[in-house]
Amino acid sequence: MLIFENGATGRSAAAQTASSTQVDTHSIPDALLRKQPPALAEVSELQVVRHYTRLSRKNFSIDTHFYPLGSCTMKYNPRGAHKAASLPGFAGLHPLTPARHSQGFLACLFDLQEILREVTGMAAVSLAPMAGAQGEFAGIAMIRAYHLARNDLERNEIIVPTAAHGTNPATATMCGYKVREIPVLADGDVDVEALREAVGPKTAGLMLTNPSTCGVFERKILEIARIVHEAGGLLYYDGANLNAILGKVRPGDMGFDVMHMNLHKTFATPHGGGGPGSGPVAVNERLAPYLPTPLVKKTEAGYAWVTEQELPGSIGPMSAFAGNAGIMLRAYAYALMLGREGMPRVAEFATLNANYLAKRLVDAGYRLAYPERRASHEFIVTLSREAKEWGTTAMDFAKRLLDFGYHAPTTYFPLLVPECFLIEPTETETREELDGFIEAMARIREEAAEKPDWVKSAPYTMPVSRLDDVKAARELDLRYQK
Amino acid sequence: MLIFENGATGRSAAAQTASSTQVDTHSIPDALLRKQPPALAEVSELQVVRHYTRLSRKNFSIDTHFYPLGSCTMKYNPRGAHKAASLPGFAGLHPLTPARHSQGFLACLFDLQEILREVTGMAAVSLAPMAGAQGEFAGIAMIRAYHLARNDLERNEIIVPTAAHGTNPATATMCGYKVREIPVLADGDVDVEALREAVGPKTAGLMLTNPSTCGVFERKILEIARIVHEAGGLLYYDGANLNAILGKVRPGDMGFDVMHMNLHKTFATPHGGGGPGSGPVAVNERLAPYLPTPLVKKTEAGYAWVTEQELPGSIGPMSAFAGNAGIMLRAYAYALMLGREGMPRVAEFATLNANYLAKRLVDAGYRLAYPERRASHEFIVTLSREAKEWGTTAMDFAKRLLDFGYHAPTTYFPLLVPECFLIEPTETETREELDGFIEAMARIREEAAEKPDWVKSAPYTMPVSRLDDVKAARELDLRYQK
Amino acid sequence: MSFIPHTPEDVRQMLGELDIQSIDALFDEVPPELLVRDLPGLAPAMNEMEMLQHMGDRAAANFNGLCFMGAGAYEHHIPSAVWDIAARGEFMTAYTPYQAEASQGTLQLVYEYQSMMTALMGMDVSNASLYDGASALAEAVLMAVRGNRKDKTRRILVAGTLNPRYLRATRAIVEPQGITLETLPASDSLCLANISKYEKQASEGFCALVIPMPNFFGQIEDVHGLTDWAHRHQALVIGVVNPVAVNLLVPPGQWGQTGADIAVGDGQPLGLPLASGGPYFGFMCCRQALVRQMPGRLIGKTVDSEGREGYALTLQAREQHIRRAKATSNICTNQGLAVTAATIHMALMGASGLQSVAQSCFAGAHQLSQQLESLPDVERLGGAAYFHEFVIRLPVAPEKVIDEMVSRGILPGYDLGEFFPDLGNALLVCVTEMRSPADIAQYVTALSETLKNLEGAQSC
Amino acid sequence: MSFIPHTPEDVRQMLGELDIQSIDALFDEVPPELLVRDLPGLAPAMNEMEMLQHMGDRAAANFNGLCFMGAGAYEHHIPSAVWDIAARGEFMTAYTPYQAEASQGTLQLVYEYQSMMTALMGMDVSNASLYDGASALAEAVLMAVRGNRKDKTRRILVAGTLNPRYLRATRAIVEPQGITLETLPASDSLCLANISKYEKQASEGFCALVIPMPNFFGQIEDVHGLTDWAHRHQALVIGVVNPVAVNLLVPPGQWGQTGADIAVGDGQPLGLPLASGGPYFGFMCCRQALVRQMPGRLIGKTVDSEGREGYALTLQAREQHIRRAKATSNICTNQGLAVTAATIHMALMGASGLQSVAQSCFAGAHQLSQQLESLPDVERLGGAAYFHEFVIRLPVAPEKVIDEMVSRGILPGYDLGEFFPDLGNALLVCVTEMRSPADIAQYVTALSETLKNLEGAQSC
Ligand SMILES: Cc1ncc(COP(=O)(O)O)c(C=O)c1O
Ligand SMILES: Cc1ncc(COP(=O)(O)O)c(C=O)c1O
Repeated sequence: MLIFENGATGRSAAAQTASSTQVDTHSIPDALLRKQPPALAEVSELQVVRHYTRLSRKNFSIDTHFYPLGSCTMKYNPRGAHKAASLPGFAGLHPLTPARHSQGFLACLFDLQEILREVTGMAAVSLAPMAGAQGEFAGIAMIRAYHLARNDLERNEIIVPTAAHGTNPATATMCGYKVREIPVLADGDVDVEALREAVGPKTAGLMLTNPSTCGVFERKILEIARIVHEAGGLLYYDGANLNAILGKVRPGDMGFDVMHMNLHKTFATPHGGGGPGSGPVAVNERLAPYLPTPLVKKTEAGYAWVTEQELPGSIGPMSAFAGNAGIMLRAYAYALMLGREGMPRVAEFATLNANYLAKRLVDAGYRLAYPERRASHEFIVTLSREAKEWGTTAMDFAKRLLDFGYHAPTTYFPLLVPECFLIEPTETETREELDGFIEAMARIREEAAEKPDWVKSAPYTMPVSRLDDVKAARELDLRYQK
Repeated sequence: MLIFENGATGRSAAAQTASSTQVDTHSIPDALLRKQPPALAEVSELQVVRHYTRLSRKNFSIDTHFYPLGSCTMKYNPRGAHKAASLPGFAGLHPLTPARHSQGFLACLFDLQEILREVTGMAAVSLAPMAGAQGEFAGIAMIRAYHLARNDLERNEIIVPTAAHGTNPATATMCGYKVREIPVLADGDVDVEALREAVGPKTAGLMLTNPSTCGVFERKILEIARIVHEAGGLLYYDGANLNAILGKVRPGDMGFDVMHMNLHKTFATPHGGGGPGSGPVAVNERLAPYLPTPLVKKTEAGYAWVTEQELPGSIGPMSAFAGNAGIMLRAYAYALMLGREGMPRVAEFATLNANYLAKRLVDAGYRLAYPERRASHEFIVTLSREAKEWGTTAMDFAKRLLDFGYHAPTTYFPLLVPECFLIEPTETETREELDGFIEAMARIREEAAEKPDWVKSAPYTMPVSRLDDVKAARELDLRYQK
Repeated sequence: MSFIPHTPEDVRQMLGELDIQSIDALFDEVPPELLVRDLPGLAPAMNEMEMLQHMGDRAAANFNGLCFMGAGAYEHHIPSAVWDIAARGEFMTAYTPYQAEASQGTLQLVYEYQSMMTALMGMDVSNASLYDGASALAEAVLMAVRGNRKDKTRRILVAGTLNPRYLRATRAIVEPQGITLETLPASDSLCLANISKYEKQASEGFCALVIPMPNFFGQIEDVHGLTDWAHRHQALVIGVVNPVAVNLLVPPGQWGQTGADIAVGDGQPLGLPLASGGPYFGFMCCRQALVRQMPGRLIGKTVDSEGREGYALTLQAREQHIRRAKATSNICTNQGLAVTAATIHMALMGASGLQSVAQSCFAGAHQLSQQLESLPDVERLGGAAYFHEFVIRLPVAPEKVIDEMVSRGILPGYDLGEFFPDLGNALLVCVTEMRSPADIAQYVTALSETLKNLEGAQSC
Repeated sequence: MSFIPHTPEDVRQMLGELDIQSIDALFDEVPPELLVRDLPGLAPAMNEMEMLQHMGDRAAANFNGLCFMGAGAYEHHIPSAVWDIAARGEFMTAYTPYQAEASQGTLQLVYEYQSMMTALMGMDVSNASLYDGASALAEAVLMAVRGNRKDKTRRILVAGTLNPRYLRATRAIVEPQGITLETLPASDSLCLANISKYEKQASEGFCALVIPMPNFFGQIEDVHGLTDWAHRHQALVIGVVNPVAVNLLVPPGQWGQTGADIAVGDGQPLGLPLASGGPYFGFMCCRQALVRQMPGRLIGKTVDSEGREGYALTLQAREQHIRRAKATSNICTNQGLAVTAATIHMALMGASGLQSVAQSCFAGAHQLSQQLESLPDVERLGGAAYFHEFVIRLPVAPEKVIDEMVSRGILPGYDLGEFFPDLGNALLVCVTEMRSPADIAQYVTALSETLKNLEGAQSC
């Protein structure tokens, strides 16, 4: 039942309505006044509370379920970080409060910039981008600004491996670049020969994530960096997988010129059912002049915003204010709690969990896409055999997992592996939880063999069974109408 | 699975542990030191969050379900009141902070005292008692103190109607009184003749709630008051049902000498799965000298605690500090939001909902215990016919209701009505919600007629089916042991 | 406002169904002279915003600095997850779990609470909570009277080092039943003296002995000696225990040869904010033999009709809603939500976390007290070991010191003059893990300056 | 700390299963020279208590008084229920609802959000959110370029009264695609001038016109005239709308003869705290004809295999994860939780609540501006009607006034000198329903005293 269907004309959450004083609005021309109130729900406060409380219960979430969604780093989101960001001194602060009256907030941003600099091995950080994709945009826009500044005007291509996340090519397009794809080899590494052939005077840069979305560490990364740099291109690091190497390996050391981070992944801020995130960018010295504003600096007189005048090459701001401030505060709080020793432990245990899970799934009969490789913090299972033999696809396995109380791994990404599951357990899950998942996977495989139709019609225990996506797209219904 | 069963030796929510400095405790004699750590759960922070989040989802609650539990006033608990009480200036305040440094808090208590005075029609209020039962204790202790002060030493009986809540007789006993029960007539009113016979020189007082737990207004209340007073006894009002008459009828006007209120009922503070509550007492002039401490007064110099010296007759404090302060703050916030016009509306709409529900259930074939009477804010359905004809008891109906997504009404209370449902919808539920409940009740009645065994084995959709209470009591298992 | 969802159309239809013209008709059984016309003493309704602004102003009018006050309520760190989860609607807005099938969340949680509490106290049984520490002691006394079949005196001996507020409340609650409380005076060490001192009082017989641990002055009593002494006199032992201290100190189940019989206390230090005094909760544990004398709710583990594990209220025959006048107590509503928070708190802290808290408290208190002792004219009272509270004697009235320190953002402690004027200018000071070394240094500086100012003023 | 649950025994067993000796072995594919030994720039771990104390100190170092600043972010009352529910783990810690069956909560909620947003704006379609108002405008510009098939210029005309921060961000985002933004200068009235003034700029052709409502100075533009003008030039109209103001002002769907084509803005006033600038969310609505050009997620209603209603992501072929380089935008993660809060907020406020908020804002702003105009040397700029913000010219530099007022607990407004130095000592002042008559009076007093002090100081 929709909230609107709970409504009745004239009903309201009266405690939320201002004491009704008739206001004289005659200074506004009549034609510019609203004539009909919007058709919002007319409901009581209890109805609202009950409706959305009940709705929330139809979601899987970290707080309720193991959620091994590859590439998404669904780990524990510390409640303490949420509380810190919710302190009235932050939650009530207007973003345009002059810096001299918001020193506490600026200090946090500055410290976070420094922490991110340290863990990425880069020269400078801007927190401006509001999610990973915007971080990518900022990064590629900086590459563009760099080439333009050097009057290197022919470079109109961004190279991306076929395994790349969709945001990579989409970003390149948004920055006015053409996308050139290069293949990934059977062992999960980028095809270095293809790269060699692809690079040239048109190459603006290469976008790469390492470990890649194939769940393996790009072993030839130093060679790749050399190839791209020698061709005059720059190297972009998609930091979505930073959790795999946090405190163990640094993108700056691998030769990347620019990167973004997903604070909502590596730095454990909640995903919020789709957002918000935060996608800070880090750059080496070369690209520092182009960083997006705002930036915080530390001066004798205190913390201050870096002005546009100080950074004339900046690609500009990405939002009206300073980005998703509250997410930065949460990430900062999390980083404080990890500390120097805690950072590498993240990567270590994320990797341990992934490798353990991969090994045990193989024991249970599953096939890895890259069986010869170490898993990074995630790995790919391919269900093509199961699909061929029993007709049970990755989608079917995914839906059936829901019935066992586990969120499905990422399916059908990266696209190059058929019928794939990209599985990322994260470091905050216990071995017992992994064992439970393994057992469920084993059971489902048995079911698929014995009664494939049962698996193909799953799920059975969710609020709805499989939804008709075709109807959703064909008979577009995007809003409630009475 | 119990939280302990999630544990593993050496696991912990490390972010909650203080930086381990070895502390020198040699000043404490070795024999007085703890040798073995307690066997608490050893779990991670995510495990705790997930475990208790999941557990919470096994509860019915106001925020998720219609909860027409008679005598309990399960109405909407405003989130704003919760927020007000959680403000750092209240949540962080030490209870022994000198009054001159906690004026804001004292002002709230004083104002609440005044509001409660006004709505009860009494002369003075103490907020000290921590729930209804403790309010009853305070009230009866004041009656006792009153008689003792007058050297009226023979009065050792408290009269209670058979319909009274269990806390009434239990309280009388705790105050050292004998309990004398008087019957309730077929029309739901107290048997005034029996009362007349019962009263006498041994009568310390009568405990009554009006509207009674039979869900009807005690029509002869003025006569009852006269009878008790003439016999030298005092009249205690059990305020659990105040919601029925809030702002419409005042216990003080009815002739009661002393009463308690359940702030967690009438004043909408959350029940918390069993508590906390708050049970302020209100008294007329006669009993004011005996009020429990602490009390707040307003002076020229500000708000202050009334000292023991000022109130030498006080029955004393009921707790270490000032009672359930946070509940008082919530109730005060709620009272502010109701205001002068809002108070009587509570009683009016609680009564409207109850009468509507009663009428429609009768239409659906149910039988009221007091069919000739107006319902107050609650009413009794008796299922004795259903039990006799089909073998389906009130318990069976209650369990089956859960499957329909409705919490069961209070069952088997008051004890004098066989197979009873005491139903209290409260004023914050919509007509649509009531209609849904009525429909479910109608369906269940059909089921009971057609397939009684189905109803007798309900519920089917809860985390557990009916529990073995006998085993629970016989093979007592009150704690986890490895 | 009243949070009422009825539209005029709803009302019209509902009145129609009832065949009446107005809601007032529903009150026609009330004697008309009783109907109230208006409540002139009440103000018009505020909306939520106005209410919160008003409450915000009120909250801001309270002391809001560094707290070094204990005396029965202690400021500990509460992990953020505790109240985030306890305040979920499903916990916060449920009733007492009478319908077990629809309340397994609360029921299992309380079973876990009982398990944790017994582990902490080293006892056999825990109930599901009582109102607060003081009223829990009153219930313990009533329980001891019921439980000690060998005693006819209804006399309870109470350590004079018990929190005086506990004594007052207990007296108020148990005296109507003819029970007497008698205190054993403390020695100069701010602890009970050697047992031999109390033989006279014991010789008349007594039902139970109440022992605080640590006591009101923060001092650690000889619980072993006292327990064995009481047991020798065929009396029961009631321990009044701080649930954080017990992570460092011997738990009541291990006092003396056979342990205390009942342990009570206030659960506030386990995840409850100071909150102006509540809600907190009283915990109560006992030996197995006393379980049927327990007041309050008990949750038991059992199975459902399909053999699955489940939880339910049990031994309800002790309770008022079944046993009425013969119940073990009149308690009905308890402190459920506070227990919910405490359970989550204990799960998050674990034994190692609670132990480290206890150690920090101990260390911080000793740091501060040592520094204070070195101030001129400041003296520490009490001879025994202490946990996280201690008593200092000031050269001037504590009231003045408090006011001056408060103006410097510090609430320096509890003025013992209220109950113990004989101690002379005594202040009870508390340090928890929340007070950093910098806070402690700030206290020392503020106090020494304050004393200089005040003594200067006096000598003029 | 790292929130890692592994015990030494777990690690031992897991390594055993993998047949390796240490976790480091798992990193043996990494070129050894890349392995980091230490991160000396980082501090040791804090526990949660220490972190919260540190953050508490930082939070306390920010301005914390009465806020009269708007300029794109507005302090409104947020009903307490909003974040209590939005912060439930099930909403807060879920991912994007890719697995529809396990995400019906979020999916239905966003469908409701889309319904509310379209109702509020009078438009056909709403997406599920973009990052913020400014970046939403950038996406709207890109969408207009895709959607206006008749235009080849890639020129966008932008009202010079638009929030300059929106203009900057939009420029940064759209310029790499060769789109140019040109501003139509404002008249002295702080509104756009009569259309005729801009015919020259229009004559070269343009793709879309961006109209703010109210504009950055709080003034109400002639949206009807501007919309029809743009449409006459075959350009699309992009409205940049305040979602609270639109409860009083004509919604973009009803601008001119046929309504705006795209409406965007920042959803912050709908239940999001100021929060130092975010997370807020950008909303975007459009006409039905443009739906396939929409960036961002869309939730559609459909049925499951048993015919039950359900909700799912739809038209995903527009999005990067399907369409990759040809997607309508690169956006992936959006501002889901902010939308969750806004949806609950709108449900609680309802049309009547939002309207009363808009009215209070309007009334309060007019009250304050009238009182300020009567101060000597204070002048209000701008000729048109205004909503809840207005511009005053001060006799001294706003910076000094701000500092002085802040020391009196008031943030008096936004210094327009940053972007509009020509306006000369201009301050943009905002009043929402949160500012009571007493607050307004306090402002007036503080400002008049401040000016006296500063002018006195200057004249010395
Ligand atoms: C590999 C990769 N790159 C980029 C992104 C985009 O990040 P965001 O969703 O924060 O825009 C994601 C997120 O899903 C990702 O997994
Ligand atoms: C009629 C009646 N009296 C007294 C009480 C006792 O109140 P409390 O539970 O707050 O102690 C109740 C509560 O259940 C009740 O319904």
